[in-house]
Amino acid sequence: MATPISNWLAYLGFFALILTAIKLAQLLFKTVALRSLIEIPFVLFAFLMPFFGTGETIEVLGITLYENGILAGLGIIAKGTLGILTAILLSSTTTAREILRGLERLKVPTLIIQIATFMLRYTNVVNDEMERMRIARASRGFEATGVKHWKILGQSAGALFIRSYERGERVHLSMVSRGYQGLMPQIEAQSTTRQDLLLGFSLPVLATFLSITTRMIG
Amino acid sequence: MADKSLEVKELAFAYPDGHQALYGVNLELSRGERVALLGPNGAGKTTLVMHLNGILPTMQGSVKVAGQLVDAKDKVGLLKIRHKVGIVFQDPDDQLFMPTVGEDVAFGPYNAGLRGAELETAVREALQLVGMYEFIDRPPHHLSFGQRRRVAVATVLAMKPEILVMDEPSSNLDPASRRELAEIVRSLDITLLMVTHDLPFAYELCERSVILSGGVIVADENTADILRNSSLLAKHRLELPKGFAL
Amino acid sequence: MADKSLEVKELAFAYPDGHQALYGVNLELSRGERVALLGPNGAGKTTLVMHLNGILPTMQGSVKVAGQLVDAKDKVGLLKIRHKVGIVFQDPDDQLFMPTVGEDVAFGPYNAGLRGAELETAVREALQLVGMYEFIDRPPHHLSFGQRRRVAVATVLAMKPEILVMDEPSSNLDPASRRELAEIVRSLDITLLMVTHDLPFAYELCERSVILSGGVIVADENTADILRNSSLLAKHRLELPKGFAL
Amino acid sequence: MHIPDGFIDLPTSASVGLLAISGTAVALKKARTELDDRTAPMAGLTAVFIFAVQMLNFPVAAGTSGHLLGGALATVLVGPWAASLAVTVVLGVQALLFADGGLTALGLNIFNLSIVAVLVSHICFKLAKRVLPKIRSSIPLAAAFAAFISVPVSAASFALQYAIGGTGTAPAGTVFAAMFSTHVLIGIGEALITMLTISAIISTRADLVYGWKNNKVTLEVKKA
Repeated sequence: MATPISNWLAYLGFFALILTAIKLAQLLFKTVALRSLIEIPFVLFAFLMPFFGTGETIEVLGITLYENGILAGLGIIAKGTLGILTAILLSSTTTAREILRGLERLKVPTLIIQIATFMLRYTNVVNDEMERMRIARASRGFEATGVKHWKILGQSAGALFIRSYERGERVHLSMVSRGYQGLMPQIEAQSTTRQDLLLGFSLPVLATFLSITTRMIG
Repeated sequence: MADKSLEVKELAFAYPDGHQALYGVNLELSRGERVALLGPNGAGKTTLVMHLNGILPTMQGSVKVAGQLVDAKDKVGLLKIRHKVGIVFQDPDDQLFMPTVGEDVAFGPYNAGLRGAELETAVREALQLVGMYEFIDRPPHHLSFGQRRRVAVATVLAMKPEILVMDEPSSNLDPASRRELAEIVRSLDITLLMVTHDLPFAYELCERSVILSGGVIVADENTADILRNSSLLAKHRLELPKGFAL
Repeated sequence: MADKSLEVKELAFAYPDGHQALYGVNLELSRGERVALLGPNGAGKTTLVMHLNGILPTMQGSVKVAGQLVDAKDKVGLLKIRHKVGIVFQDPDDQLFMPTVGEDVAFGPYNAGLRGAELETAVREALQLVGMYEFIDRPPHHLSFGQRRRVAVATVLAMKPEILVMDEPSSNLDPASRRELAEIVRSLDITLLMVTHDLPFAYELCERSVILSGGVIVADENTADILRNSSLLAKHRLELPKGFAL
Repeated sequence: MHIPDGFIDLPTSASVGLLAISGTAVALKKARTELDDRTAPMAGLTAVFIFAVQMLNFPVAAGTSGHLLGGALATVLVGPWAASLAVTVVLGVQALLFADGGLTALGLNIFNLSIVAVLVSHICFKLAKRVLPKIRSSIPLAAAFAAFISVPVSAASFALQYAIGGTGTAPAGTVFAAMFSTHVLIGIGEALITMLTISAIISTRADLVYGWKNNKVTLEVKKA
């Protein structure tokens, strides 16, 4: 993301690259578009940018906008969108375990990996508990509509914590019962084929190439 | 129509992911009847229950509780329905989240608008019905599993529902708690739909049973007749435990 | 001594809060025996189980597994004990904490030092014993409850324990899964201690039963004799479900 | 308040990232001495809880709703070290698996939310506990105070990073004012929810609240 925003060609190229990768990964554009909505607050922020700035100004419909502000705003949108699309690409094509394995090879501390492993394992379990509690509340005629219902929701959150904490204790007990001494079995490194590696590197390599060439042309 | 507590007609439902769970369910419960809903895992039992009070919206067919149509779009009507259908969930911990037993039992009637002495009476009566009144100020968390299940029943009874729906009420209970629960249920003058795998428990409590399998009702008869029909049971992954005789 | 899988002698225990749970428990299990541990809620069953592999330290009395003393201070010895005592917990989700079935089953033998082909064989054999080998690469979340319970049994069998301890193995299972589990347990050539409320299940699987009540063993006999002794059962809040006949 | 990619320039992101890494290293060490071999399952389940509770929507009014950030809540419940690890893991998983928060901005987000917010919560909580009467009902109040302060402070930390390496042109002062004032409002919500949740927990399982069980309870010893 070290490419200046004035380098339009490069950005168009980046988009093309990512969209091709999305296409290759056989993801639905609709899914990707929906998941990109997370970006919206920052897009709004970027839209405010043109109102602040220094130097050259232009008038649009009688409103004074700063040129460098417009550029900065566009830059944020472009880079943010690219970042999000990349992250969506990563998260949709790579399973959680592959990402954890990758992190392990990147020398992320094993304890962090273990915590993440537990988090991924139990997210579904705890979410199911939360959903069942919500249904149980709704079944007794409760609907949270405003601040006056926060007490009930806080109580549910408290109950959820107690359940999660106690599950943590039970999980630890069952680990100890099977000889756990603080070390988790190594997640076995799956051999990556050369083809996978080539494919994996193609995106960043192409992107760098684009950045350099368009700068040379521009 | 008021003599029918529940009328389910041609109810069909598919989840957003495309998985169809119900293929036209027909079921009627007269007021005061106790009916067991049997069926293998994945048969659609939970999906059916979630329709009875509009947690899942009706896609096709209809559900009526005490003559009133369950309609997820009618927010006011739905709230009334939810007070008429009391669901006791399988895991009492899903249902008990307030700091004390009393507050938990008060939750439903409070949502229905009860206050003051009226609310207190509703709570007291419900707890007395399940024999847990002395625990009113205790945190549910510190009760035994069997006691929590009874409190869960009280939380629902306090709403004075038209129909009581219980999901696996006997699961995880020790034999004595199981019998005590059976006695409590038998003492209630209420329409009951009981979802269960525990066929002896169904036999003990319900004169009539239905089998839901593959998203349709495949049998609807006298419980004894159903339990004697071992080929019917086997076909739907049901069986009596060894040593059990009618 | 090697013909005894388990010897518990005069075991007494009080929790730090002062609550005494065990008052001198005596229990012996011969190799290959299947014994049901019955008793009301709060009788101390879980406390006893937690002593068998030193999760709770022995305060008074002694526990021996295959002749070896369980001593919480002897860290190396304790680790060996934990591989000899395989505990299957009540909620399989507490026991299946790894991302896939295979990794979970590998956890115990890995901690015991197995690697490579040996580890793979242990995992495969354990999963084959419970008929779940085809699910080796699946995340536990995608399995049914009954399947998860079977995998939980496999995680323990993979350690080739001297004694298998199961806490409420039949709870929450539908009738068919319950029978399948019974068949698996019967096929195993292992010493079994089964904590259960499900008396018919105990009758089906265990020739011998003991009743733990008030922190002591109050009965230790042939299962059929115990279950026929209805006054003994009633005294300890146990009873056979209605309709069950020996 | 997850910062996406491209908002703060690379040099700033990288140096804050280094700070985040060293902070996390300290948390790892401290958590391990405190929780021993329970660290992984307990911090893991705490992470799950934070992640889940962030999805619990608290309706405000007219269709709008907010949710808990959970930094202060976790600090009061499981202590600063385990809380910091749990929040770090939540942020990492959100960035890598849910595309929530940019990958290059992960270091910034970890620094602001799992180091600054947790540390500030911990300090404020301890201070408030010292001032308030030593009774159980003081704990939720102290937790609320910690939550209220921690949110705008971590927003200010973002504004500072923006002042150093922001790619936008809005003046740093304006950004600071905007971020700080909105997050004071968010902080009020966070404080209320944290207080309600802590008081719910303390009324059933007071022993699970880290900030409370630190108070020494003397047990009565009876002669046999």
